[in-house]
Amino acid sequence: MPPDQSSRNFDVSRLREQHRLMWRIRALEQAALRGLAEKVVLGAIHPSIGQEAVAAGVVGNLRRDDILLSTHRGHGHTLAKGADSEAMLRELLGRVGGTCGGKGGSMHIADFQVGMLGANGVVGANIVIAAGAAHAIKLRREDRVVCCIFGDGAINRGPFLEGLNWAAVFGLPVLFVCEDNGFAATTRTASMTAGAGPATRARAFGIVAEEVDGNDILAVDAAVQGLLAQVRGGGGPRFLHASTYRLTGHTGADAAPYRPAEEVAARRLEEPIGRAAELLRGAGVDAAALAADQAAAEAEIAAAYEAAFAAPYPEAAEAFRDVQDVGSPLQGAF
Amino acid sequence: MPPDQSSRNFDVSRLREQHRLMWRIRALEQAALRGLAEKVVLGAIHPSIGQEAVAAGVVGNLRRDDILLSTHRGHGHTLAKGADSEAMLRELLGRVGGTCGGKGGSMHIADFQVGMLGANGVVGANIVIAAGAAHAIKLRREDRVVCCIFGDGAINRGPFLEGLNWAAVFGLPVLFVCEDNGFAATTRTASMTAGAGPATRARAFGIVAEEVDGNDILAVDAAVQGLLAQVRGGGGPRFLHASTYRLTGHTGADAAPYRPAEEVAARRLEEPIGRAAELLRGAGVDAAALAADQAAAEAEIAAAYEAAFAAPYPEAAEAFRDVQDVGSPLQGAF
Amino acid sequence: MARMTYLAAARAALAEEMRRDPLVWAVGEDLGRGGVFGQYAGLVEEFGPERISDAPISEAAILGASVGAALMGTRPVVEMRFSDFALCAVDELVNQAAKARFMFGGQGRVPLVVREPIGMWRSSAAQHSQSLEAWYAHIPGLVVACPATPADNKGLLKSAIRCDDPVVYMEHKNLWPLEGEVPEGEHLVPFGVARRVRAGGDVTIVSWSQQVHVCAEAAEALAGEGIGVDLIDLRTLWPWDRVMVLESAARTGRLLVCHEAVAVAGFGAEIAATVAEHTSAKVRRLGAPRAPVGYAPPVEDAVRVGAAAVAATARSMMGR
Amino acid sequence: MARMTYLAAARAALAEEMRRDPLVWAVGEDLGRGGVFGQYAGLVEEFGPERISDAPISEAAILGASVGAALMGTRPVVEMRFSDFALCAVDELVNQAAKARFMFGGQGRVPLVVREPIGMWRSSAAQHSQSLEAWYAHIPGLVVACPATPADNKGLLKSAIRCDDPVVYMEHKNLWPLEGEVPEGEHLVPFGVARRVRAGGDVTIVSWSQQVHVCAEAAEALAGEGIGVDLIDLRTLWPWDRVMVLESAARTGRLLVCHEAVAVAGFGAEIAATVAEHTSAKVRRLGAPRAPVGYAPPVEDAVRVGAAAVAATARSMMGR
Ligand SMILES: Cc1ncc(C[n+]2csc(CCOP(=O)(O)OP(=O)(O)O)c2C)c(N)n1
Ligand SMILES: Cc1ncc(C[n+]2csc(CCOP(=O)(O)OP(=O)(O)O)c2C)c(N)n1
Ligand SMILES: [Mg+2]
Ligand SMILES: [Mg+2]
Repeated sequence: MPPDQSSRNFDVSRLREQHRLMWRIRALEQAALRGLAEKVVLGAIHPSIGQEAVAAGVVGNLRRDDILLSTHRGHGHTLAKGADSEAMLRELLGRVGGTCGGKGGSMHIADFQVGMLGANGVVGANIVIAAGAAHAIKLRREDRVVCCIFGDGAINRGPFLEGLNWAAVFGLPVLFVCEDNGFAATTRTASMTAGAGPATRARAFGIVAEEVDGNDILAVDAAVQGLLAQVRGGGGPRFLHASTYRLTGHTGADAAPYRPAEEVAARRLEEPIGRAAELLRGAGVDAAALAADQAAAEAEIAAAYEAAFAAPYPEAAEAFRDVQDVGSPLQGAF
Repeated sequence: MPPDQSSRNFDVSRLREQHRLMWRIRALEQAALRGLAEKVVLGAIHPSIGQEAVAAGVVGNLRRDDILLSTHRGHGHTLAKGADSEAMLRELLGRVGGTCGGKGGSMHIADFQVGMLGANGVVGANIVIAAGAAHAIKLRREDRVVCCIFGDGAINRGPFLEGLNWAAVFGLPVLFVCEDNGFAATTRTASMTAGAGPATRARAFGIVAEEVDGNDILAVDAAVQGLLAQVRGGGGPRFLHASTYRLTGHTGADAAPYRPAEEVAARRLEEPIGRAAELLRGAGVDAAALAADQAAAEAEIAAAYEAAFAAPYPEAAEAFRDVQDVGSPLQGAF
Repeated sequence: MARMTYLAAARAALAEEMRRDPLVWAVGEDLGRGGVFGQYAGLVEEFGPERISDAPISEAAILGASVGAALMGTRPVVEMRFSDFALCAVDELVNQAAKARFMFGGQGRVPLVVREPIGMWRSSAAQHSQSLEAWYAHIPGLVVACPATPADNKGLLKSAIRCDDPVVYMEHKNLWPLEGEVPEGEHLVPFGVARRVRAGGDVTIVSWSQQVHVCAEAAEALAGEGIGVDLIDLRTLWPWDRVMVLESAARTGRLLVCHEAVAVAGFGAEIAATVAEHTSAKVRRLGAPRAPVGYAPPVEDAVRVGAAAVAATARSMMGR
Repeated sequence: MARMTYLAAARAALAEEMRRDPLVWAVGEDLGRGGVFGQYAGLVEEFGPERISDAPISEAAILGASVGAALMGTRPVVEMRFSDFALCAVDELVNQAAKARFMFGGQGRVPLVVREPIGMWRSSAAQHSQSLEAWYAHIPGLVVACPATPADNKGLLKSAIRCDDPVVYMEHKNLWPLEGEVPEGEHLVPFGVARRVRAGGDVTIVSWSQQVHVCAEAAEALAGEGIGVDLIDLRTLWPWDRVMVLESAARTGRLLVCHEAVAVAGFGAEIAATVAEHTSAKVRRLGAPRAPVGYAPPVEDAVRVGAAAVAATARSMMGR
């Protein structure tokens, strides 16, 4: 049940921007799912539909030179960090001009130019990498920060412990964000997770942790602003637990029969874009303006999708490029 | 500073037994160090001198059919579980009749007959194995329990998280014991460990955890009795953090120059055998009886050492036995 | 005999063994909903959630706990989902499972089956496509099985579950839907006995897993050209059937080993080297370039060893 | 030239590179007290605890964090203590470090040196004695170096630190005290260029790491019998010097590859297979049995490949 919104104070233009960003994310993922259905996208797609407020609220607060590490469910984070939607769709379609030249696909999407250091196909692996990116920032006396987003399932992997302990011991500038959508693939994460949850685990490492309704963009935004200020201030790592809900299946191919339709229907009422729209309407933004946000997002993505679709595949020789400097990948093969 | 002992109530004969056991452990390790100095023991030895109250107080409470998993610093635990001192010394000397036939040595000492399922050369690896042993006990509806002892350094490895979460999620009968001697090899563990310590980390998994002075055998004994009763009662995992001090270097070869002599001298005053002796003297046990405990232990171990020393090495063909049932280890070699 | 898929054959094998032996249980992420490929579909209904157990995303614990549970006399079947994720549990497999029996002087056994689906599967990219069977063949204490057919996926999995050694059991993701005849009931394929897919006198081709089918296609084409291929499906890499391979290579005078894995330091090198040491046969290997697997189809396809390359190599070995 | 140990040579290499490039730093357990073998002794005094950094017992984080730090432009030298413990960080090395550059389409590099001391060291038993260099040679993206001499331990380590690829750098624990002449200052040994230890025309012996010295002993004995050994120290397994090995094997007509690691699926198979594919030389391999390393000296020694076995094999290849 969303809280009563009527009395909340917020910056309308900021929320309007977030509203647009969330629509762009949703449109992008809907396009990816369409590509999947039409067998144009060939690899797995893990949509974050319903979770857009985490991407917009967390990543929207990062500077361009800040660093982001994400997961297999990272389209929203990546777009929010400033990646180009067309380059992203080219990557998902495995085309020339994709952020990774078509060699990574959805699970390895990355855009170093905007500080997005990679999704990851291995759950939890990004946590230690993020700690290390922050370690480099500290060694180089830079003032930027790292943000590492992972799922609720990732907190059961060893690197969660090792990465959080590392960041705390070395006092590193990193904001850890557990984007808790209730599921780890087909499993209700709570059934396989002991204790009081991600924030409690983080606090056991002496890391200040907050919990937030991850479908409430204002709440996420406010929490992240506060935590990031502490991280930027040299306070060491901080932790945010954002609760949300995955409205789709685990992948585009998962119909998610393991959960009742009523549950999904109920949670759909709390999805973040609608809640943001309601706040904006309450603040006097008219329905046409909100619809225009959606339409603009969909137009952008439709054009990006068409361009991506029209782009060629990389040539086969790309298979042997950027492997490594030393030694030929073709030695001894074929 | 040890607490005032004068007003404590305890079972004198039980403490006397523990006093004997602690002397046996110390004598065994002194023999191992002698073997090392004389180049009779060839592998590394990690002595637990000064930590004997953990072995005696924890493991002394296990039934023979309970299961124990230990570490590289596991001689005391193993002896306390009921392994034969001569078979242990044969193992340390790499001889026939060793608990592992001379093939494991100190770091892999194990005695399945008494439920000792192995030391481990990999820090923290025993934690997940212990969870699994307890898992089997649960699946088989047996009433025994598992005890897993590890060091303070091990709580920074991923398997600590994964093993504790696992045990808690599945409600398994395991007592985890963090034997905290302040050091991980040459490193003060506190310098590389974030947060409020092992018990706090355990509680983050919803596991009931206690903290105890690990040099106080009565305290260890009492805490373990309480926790083990809960584990046996089906309460799921429990956790004990026992603080002690490593009086020797990390290995027999480590002179430990990284810590001040005064620190060691001060901590030596708190070593557990002396404290137990003081309690016993206070309860009227005379000095001669206490000296006899030590002498008996030393005599047992001296005889065991001589027998081990006299025993032959295993034959070379042992290298190819007990590798696996399927396939010959010699195929393709030499 | 029944016609069924590679996937269904494995499921049948597991179900049969679980019925036969109450100490067999399976554990892994999502097993209660059938597992990531549906290999476990329906099993929780029959055996309950204790024996078809879900797991947290804790590969080290899944494998490490299974080592403990195996030492305690149960027989865990461990699902690693993608062999790539098994890299999160290598200490547990290599330092613990494989060595426990030896280190402890034979006091314990680790009867454990680690299922690690391998191989390329359209656009799965670098972290979901690896075939690392050569690694496990190198590790004392481990058995390595790589079934290529539905019948073998039943018979080898049953043997693996009954084996007292830890078995790395590598199913190929592309083979799940492959149909074939599968013997009903007690069908055990022994380890170390290869399968002659087709007999021929000109070139010996040794392969395993999905690549066997690629080689069969090449052999068919070569047959049309009058080149007789002795095609051997190795089935298990440890132990491996040296007798059949050496006999065949000595007879044909030509050995071609072909696998999907990277050629450099792949298991093909072991076979080629062994044959070169013991016969005067010509040897050749075909494997993937030493490059990660890419996402875009042409990039992915560039590292596949196709039937045309197999046939071309065989032809060139024949001097054609 | 200065006379120094294998250990001191590596320490000098690291210190020189750290002086040259402020982005080089080292991280691992106990480094502040010199590291487990003393390889880092004195360095924290010169470079401070940020650049000679201690670490918690968190192998996955040590390696994984270094991947992140390398992607961000620093050059971490990671100490894994024993190569066996590196098995606690295989995902980080194989799925992350090795693949990042390729997966991300060349956007980033992972200039990382992973020091993994290998090999048997008296009575260290199954979990502290492994030599798994073949594994890393099989993984696209990784460089693998196995220095055998003090000079190479300087020159290869310096090259590794300057390399933009992740390098698995395997020092042999038994070699730490070995003394030799080491060039002062800028001494870089390139990857993929083998070292001819001695020239001979009868048998080519290829080896690396500590086993080179065993083979040299055998070659000396063989020389006394009139058998000339062309002894090649491979130095790096990826890339490896095919040119020198193929030239030599073609010339002598006999190739013997010898390593301390398990023979089955060891890197010797790659070399033997390559030579068999490209020359008509006889090939033979010598490696350890497929058994874990035991603790008791006779059990441990039973899996060592000694000079006598090397000489005997060479003799038998000569028909003697
Ligand atoms: C180490 C590892 N184990 C298993 C998987 C398979 N897998 C991919 S996503 C996923 C669920 C992850 O759950 P969570 O961390 O909550 O992220 P979400 O998918 O909900 O965003 C699993 C098990 C994997 N990719 N990596
Ligand atoms: C995974 C792993 N990393 C490093 C080591 C090397 N090592 C052996 S003992 C030790 C210190 C362990 O500290 P702790 O857990 O506190 O146990 P203690 O030695 O104090 O009993 C280290 C780092 C190891 N054996 N395994
Ligand atoms: Mg989730
Ligand atoms: Mg300690």
